[in-house]
Amino acid sequence: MIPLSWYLYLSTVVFVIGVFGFLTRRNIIIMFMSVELMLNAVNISLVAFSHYLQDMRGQVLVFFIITVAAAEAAIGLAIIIALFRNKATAHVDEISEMRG
Amino acid sequence: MPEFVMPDLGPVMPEIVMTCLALALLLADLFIKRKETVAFLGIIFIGIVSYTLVGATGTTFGGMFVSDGYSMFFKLIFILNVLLTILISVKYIAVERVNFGEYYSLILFATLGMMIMASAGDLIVLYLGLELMALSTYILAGFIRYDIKSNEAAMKYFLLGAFASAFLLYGISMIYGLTGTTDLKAIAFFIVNNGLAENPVVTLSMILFAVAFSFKIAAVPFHMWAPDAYEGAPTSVTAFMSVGPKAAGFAVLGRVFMTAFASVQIDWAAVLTPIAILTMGVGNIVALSQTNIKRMLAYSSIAHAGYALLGIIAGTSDGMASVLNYMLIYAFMNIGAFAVIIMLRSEGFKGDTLSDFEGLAKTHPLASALMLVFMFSLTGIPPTAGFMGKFYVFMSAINAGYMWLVIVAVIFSAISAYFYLRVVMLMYMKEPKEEVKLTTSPAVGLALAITLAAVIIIGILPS
Amino acid sequence: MNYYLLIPFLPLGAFLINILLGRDFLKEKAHWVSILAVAGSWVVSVATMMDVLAGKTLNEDLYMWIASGDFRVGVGFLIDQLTAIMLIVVTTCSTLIHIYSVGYMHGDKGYYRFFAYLSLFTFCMLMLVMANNFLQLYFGWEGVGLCSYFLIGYYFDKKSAADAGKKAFIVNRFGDFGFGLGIILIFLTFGTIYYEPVFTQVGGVAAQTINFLGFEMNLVTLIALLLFCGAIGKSAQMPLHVWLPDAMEGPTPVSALIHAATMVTAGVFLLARCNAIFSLSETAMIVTAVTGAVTSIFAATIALVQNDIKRIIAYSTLSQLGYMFLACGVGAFTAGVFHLYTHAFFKALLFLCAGSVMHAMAGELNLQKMGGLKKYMPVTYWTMLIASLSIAGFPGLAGFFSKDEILWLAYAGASPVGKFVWAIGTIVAFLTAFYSFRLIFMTFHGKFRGTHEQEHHLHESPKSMTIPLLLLCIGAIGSGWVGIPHLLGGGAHFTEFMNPVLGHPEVHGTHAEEGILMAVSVVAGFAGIGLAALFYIVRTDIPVKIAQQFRFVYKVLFNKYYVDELYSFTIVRPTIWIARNILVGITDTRIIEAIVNGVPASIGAFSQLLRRMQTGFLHHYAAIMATGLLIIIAFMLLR
Amino acid sequence: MEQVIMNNLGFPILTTLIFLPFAGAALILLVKRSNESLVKWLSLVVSIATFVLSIPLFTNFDKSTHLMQFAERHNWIPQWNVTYYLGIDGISVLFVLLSTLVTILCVLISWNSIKNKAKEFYISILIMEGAMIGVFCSLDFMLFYLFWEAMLIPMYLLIGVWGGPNRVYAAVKFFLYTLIGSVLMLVGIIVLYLYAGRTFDILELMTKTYPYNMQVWLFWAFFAAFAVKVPMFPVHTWLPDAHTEAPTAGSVILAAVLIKMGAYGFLRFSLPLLPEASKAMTPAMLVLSVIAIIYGAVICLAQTDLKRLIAYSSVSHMGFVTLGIFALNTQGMEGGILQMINHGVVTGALFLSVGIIYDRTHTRQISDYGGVASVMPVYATAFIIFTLASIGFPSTNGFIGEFLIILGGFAARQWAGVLAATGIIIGAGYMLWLYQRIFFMETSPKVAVLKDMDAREVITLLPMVILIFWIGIYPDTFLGFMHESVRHLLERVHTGSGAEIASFKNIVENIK
Amino acid sequence: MLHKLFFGYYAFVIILLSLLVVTRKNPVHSVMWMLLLFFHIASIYLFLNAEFIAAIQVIVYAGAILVLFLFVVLLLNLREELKVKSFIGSWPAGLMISVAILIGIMSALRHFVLGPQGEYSIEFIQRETHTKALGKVLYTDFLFPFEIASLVLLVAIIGAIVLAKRKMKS
Repeated sequence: MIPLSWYLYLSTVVFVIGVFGFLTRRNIIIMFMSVELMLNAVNISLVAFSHYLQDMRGQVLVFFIITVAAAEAAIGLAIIIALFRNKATAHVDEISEMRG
Repeated sequence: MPEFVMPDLGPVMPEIVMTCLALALLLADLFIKRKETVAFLGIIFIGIVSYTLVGATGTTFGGMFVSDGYSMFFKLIFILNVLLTILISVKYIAVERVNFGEYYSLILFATLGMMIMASAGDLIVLYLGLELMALSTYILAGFIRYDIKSNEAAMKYFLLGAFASAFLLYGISMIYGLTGTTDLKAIAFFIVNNGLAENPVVTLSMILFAVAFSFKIAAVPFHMWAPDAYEGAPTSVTAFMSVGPKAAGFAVLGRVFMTAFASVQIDWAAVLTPIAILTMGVGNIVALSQTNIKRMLAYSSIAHAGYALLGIIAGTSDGMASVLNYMLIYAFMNIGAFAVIIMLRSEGFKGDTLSDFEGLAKTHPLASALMLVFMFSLTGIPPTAGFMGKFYVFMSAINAGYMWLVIVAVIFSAISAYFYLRVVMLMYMKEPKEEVKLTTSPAVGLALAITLAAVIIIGILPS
Repeated sequence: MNYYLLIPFLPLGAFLINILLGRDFLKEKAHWVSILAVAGSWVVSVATMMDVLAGKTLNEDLYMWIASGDFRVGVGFLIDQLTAIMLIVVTTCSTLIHIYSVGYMHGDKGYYRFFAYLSLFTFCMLMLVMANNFLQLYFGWEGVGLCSYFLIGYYFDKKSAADAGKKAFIVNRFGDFGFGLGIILIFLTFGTIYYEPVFTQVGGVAAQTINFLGFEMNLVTLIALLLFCGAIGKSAQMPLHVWLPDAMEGPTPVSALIHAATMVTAGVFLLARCNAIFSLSETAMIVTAVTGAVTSIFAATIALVQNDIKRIIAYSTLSQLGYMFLACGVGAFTAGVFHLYTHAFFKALLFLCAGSVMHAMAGELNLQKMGGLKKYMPVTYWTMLIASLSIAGFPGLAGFFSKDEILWLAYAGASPVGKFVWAIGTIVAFLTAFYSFRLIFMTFHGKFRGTHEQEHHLHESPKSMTIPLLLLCIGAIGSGWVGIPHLLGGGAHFTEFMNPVLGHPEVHGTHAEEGILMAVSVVAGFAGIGLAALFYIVRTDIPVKIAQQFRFVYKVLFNKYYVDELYSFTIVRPTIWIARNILVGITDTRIIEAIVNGVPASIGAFSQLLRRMQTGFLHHYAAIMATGLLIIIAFMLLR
Repeated sequence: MEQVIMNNLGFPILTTLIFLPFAGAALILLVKRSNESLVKWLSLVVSIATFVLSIPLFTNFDKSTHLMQFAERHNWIPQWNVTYYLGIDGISVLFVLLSTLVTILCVLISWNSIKNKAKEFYISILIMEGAMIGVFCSLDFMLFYLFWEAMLIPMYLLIGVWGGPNRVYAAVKFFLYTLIGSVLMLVGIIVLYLYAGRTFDILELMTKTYPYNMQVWLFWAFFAAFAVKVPMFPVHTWLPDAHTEAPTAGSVILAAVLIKMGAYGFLRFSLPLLPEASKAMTPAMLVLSVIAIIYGAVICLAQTDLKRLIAYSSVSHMGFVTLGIFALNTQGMEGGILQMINHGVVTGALFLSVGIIYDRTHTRQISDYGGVASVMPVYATAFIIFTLASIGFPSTNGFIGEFLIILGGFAARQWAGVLAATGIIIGAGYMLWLYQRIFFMETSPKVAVLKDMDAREVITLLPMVILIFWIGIYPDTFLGFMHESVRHLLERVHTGSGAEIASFKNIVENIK
Repeated sequence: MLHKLFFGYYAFVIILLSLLVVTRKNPVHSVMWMLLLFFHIASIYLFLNAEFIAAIQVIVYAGAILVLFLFVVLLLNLREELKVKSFIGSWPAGLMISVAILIGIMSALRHFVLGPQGEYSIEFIQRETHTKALGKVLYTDFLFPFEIASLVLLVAIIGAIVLAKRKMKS
């Protein structure tokens, strides 16, 4: 039987990789994918918890997270498209009209 | 395993009604051509909702939904917020040429999300409510599709928001793993009974919650999205965002930290205190050097979040009450100020830079008089509501023994006087550059009347 | 007897009428109001004098002026021998000079204003002498000061006049600074500032000492010295004498009334009033005596070389006032007051004569431009001659008696410095005679040294001016006869009369000594006159020679020992310099304002800095968020 | 808690006094802005009516008691136990009267000089009046603070909108200076409120005793607010700017009433609430006062700007006031209070006069004047009277105040009295010099054309002249009001409240 | 033992893939790697006998979301995307921050203690299938959140339309 902590560490590592990606990439889409990565990390830990706790809530939450993730994806990509129409770039650095 | 029994829908009635009406509005939009009518319908619907609000108290869905005085008050704030926002939007979105019916239903959905947050008794519900609100607000922020600034605002808000909610989820999962539940009361109960208060994982998840909520209330250093989002978003939406999500954030912050994390109060006070100081400091100080009034008000709203945090930090019921009070007052004075700004926006004239206010008192004495009142209220000069709000918050904070924190706060609020007064100065003590014409409408007038009355009356008779 | 109230309030009424109606209605007739009023109060004063002679004195409050806690003082009047004498002096001089002014000020654009001020002055002076407490005295004190300010600066469009007036007021303020503190100290000591409780209790505290700003000193001495500050300010004694010569900028009647007869003698009056206090303090007495002596000789020496006719008389006033102080200093308060009384007449006379000379010379003041006026203006000449004789102590004239009494009492009195001051007094007597007659000879004898048109213009003054001269002349001759000493078979009535108020110093000396001293001073006087005659009639070249011989001394004397310059360099300029360069230049601008404006400025700069952190780059925002989270985690888990 | 004498007149006089001006302002709000004369007359009528209504305070005042009179009390914010609680005693009554009087004069003096935004101007003036009266009448700390801060708004506008060339800077400076001071006071108020068991009732607060070192820092918290208003020495620099740039009416209100509130605050709050601390801080206060006296006086010698000079002279005069107050004895305190009135009258009058000539010449530079006396004799007469009053010439009001203060100061600390007395010498110096430079010497061509004062201006100055001599010759009318209150206040200060030393920690405990 | 080996493999691959996802220059590649990643995660779920979750992981994530991504990525022409370098200038800073956070969380997790056991024992789930169990819960206890979720999706639809639709009336 695999100790729970392994799953925990795994999810943590993935989560942090997501953070890393978000912090260091300049392509909006990839930044957004990093966020998805973080969500997945959370999912891993949640499912693990619910398995070890023998409780369903975790998986329910995962279900909802996936739903929301889908929604977020839709909106996020819509925003990106709208942005792209006005300014043909997916580079965050070039999208800094407002500052100060 | 017990069979399913239909839960009591009484407490949740306002939300249900809100949902139905929002959908109805969505449909109505298809048939109604004049969007003003849609707005009007929306106002009526809100009236209905606020009617159902009365007496809809209790706990249902197995403790997932708690409708008590606390949530009730916040819902009141949200209702007012959305009402005033719709009022100031009617003309404005027409001017911005984004006069779509979806706008209103989205606002309603966002409000619905806030209402759910306010009375969430379970982390899952909390999360979903938060996302409902957030997603709607992202869309609203980017509502002016052809405007790059609007897109950018939406984009920044969206990405950072998703980032923040990821942290929230991580926190939720931690606390879930620890306690095996997501119900706030149960969590609190469990932590106390199993003496987990000292456990770093609790602290960790508490921190993650704090971060996520700080993002929603735009507290430093998680405020970075706010100025850009506020500047880029349509002004009416800015008004909406600067009050609604902030209040909702405070609602969940108070709810979670007062119930679930009540036992680690020392810890989260220690986390929030520096955040509060930074928030007040950065908000007020950076606002000094702004040239765009929307951006300036963004920073000011950051600062106000800082003041309100004092009430949370106090950690007493008195403190929470003061925060509610503050949020209500803030809603009035801030939306009032935005209403004036919106009037300046007209075809081919953005009217959102400070210099557009020069000599306004000569051309539009009434508007500038109103702005004067709101500015002094935001500064916190009696006899305006702003003073009463601050006063109550400070009082509860001192009462909880945070005197030094309050001294810091008052110093910052004195500094804040400078940039609020600068608006007044520009209006009254400068000569008008070019003729500014106001786009007024009965709706905006009504909004201004309400806010003004509220600011003055609360200022004189807070009870 | 309540009609005494008329004495001060008649002039006040005249003042109000003139100042309110004068400009538009009375115009040229303004003088009637004032003259009638002053004459009225003269009459009342004489009546009061009679009462006092009949032994009726009075001390009562009119109303409560200031009442704060246990500090209570009213506006009240004390009428005793001293007051009575002063009343006579003041009202008499005032009346005559009012009349004189009708002629002198004729056709001046501020005619009404002039008379209004004169009346106001009379009112204040009377309040001063009639006060029954120190604070009211202080009121009159400042009041006369104010009037002198107005009257000196009467020709206010002349800068020198305006300056002189201001100078007079401010220099007096220096004196009043001490005076005021003295009053306060009196209150704190005795719990009241009414004369007679104070004077009766003062004996009790004679031994007490007080720690004043760290100096342990005798209480009474301190009080006395503080009051003395006031006295020297008003009576222009060293070192606060500087304002009086400049005061001659005012119209001549003013000089006569205020700066010779009445106001300047207020200091002496104060000393006499407070004799009970002073005589208890050895130190204070010595200070007084020495100050008086020094001032008198100091002024006399300056007077020797001045050419401005009015200034000469002014300096002689200084030195005569010195005489009076000297007298008080040696305990001879009676003699002091006696001299005050006689001096009032002959000095007023001198000034008025000078005025009439100026009138004739069209405002010319320089002796060098005059000469041989005798034949043009006989009345002026004779009256002025008599006045000069009187001041020179010509036996039988008023000055003679008072001066001799002073010298005798100084010599024979108990004062440790008596002999010394007597010696100085005698020298001064000589000098006085000299410069007075230098004035006479250079003005009236010899041949005219002025321009031709001046010569044509020469004429005797109108009746309204000459009559007062003659009247005053009577005073200058006869006013001394009330105090003829026993030695000369007189009754020394004056001394007797004053005894209840001023007491009488014990003297130990024989009549023989008294006679000798008298002779000495008379000789000194005659020597002075003789020398003057020699220098300025017989051998007019000698003074020039001497002047060349002792060029340095001459310059020093001519420039009044450079006292003004000294003050302006040690007090006036440094103060203004500090104000300009230290206070405005540094503390206000460089320090306080620097902070006041600097803090916001730095906040603003900081604001710009923070503002630049809002780069607009998404990943910066994210990084800051993550860093924030990191810091919090570290902070929470590592503590 | 101490009992008070409820208002026994037929009508709530204090409330009327406070809200009549507000009502007037509201009324003016309705007038068309084109109809300027109506605005003017309306404000004049309202201000006169207020003054007339305030006369009963003068006539019906019971001088034989220290209790609060004409008191009114209503619940206001029950949950915080805030009450609408008004009342006046011997200390405050005179200021109420002064405020009502001064407002009339301000309206009169601005009659012709305010052209642009006249409507707003008179509204501000009236609101100002109401707030000022409110400050002096409040017996509830919250209410007091409300008026205290509310006053800033109209004043800020008065300076900033109708002021001189550098007005914006001056206005902002004034506002921030005072605001920073008063927010610190707010903290103090809250602490007091919580410590004393949740009451803002001043009279009730006075009956409590507070631990010593809590008193000390409360004292400094209040000091921050009051000293800035007074203004005391280190924080005085807003005054010259504000006075100089403000329009005549603004300067007059500032000088006559506004800066009295600082000293009034000391009397009403610092001393009775924090007796031990006040006693302990006396030396510091006296030193500051003496510095202010001499500093303010000397710096006047260097001024070339007419209004600036008078502004600095107020610094000096207010130094006398604080000196008298902190002498903590009868003469000093009564002198201090009287001197506040005097300064209000005299400096107010001086600013009025300056305004009169400024309207003619539009220059504030002293060097531009000279020889005015020969073209404007009446004006010169009025001005010399004010000058004399300001240098404390006996028989003017200035003398009474200053003499009592120096007496009190000397009794308290010799050096204080002596140094203060030097201030009088310098005072004579700069005022007479000023008078000479403006009114004497050759008439400059610029001045030669000036016309003397017209009836309106004479009427404006007349009340001040009368007051000056009234107070100077028969001050008992005014001192009479104070005796009882001052005696009681001093009792409170000296018998003190026997506070024990408590550590800051358990102050916080106590508050919790 | 076998379990551990399997887990080891999956863990390693997942980490590797996620690293690839965030480091690839070409978004298309990232998406591809992510697809693979999701499959692995799904199989981890299978490990934890949560078949339904695994299923939706594949269907929704891999099937819907990623396709959406891919679609967008291809929509935006990526020619010049590939010219500019993919990382922000200061990526080491980002790395350091993330590592620090990792350490922080790890150090906290060392004290992790598991909560109380619930009634959904493995046998129970075996007995009635996982899907049924989850479904029951979803439609009874979690009815309310479920409804909210539906709203979230609705909002998403509206938003997507409002923002992305090419032309709009008025």
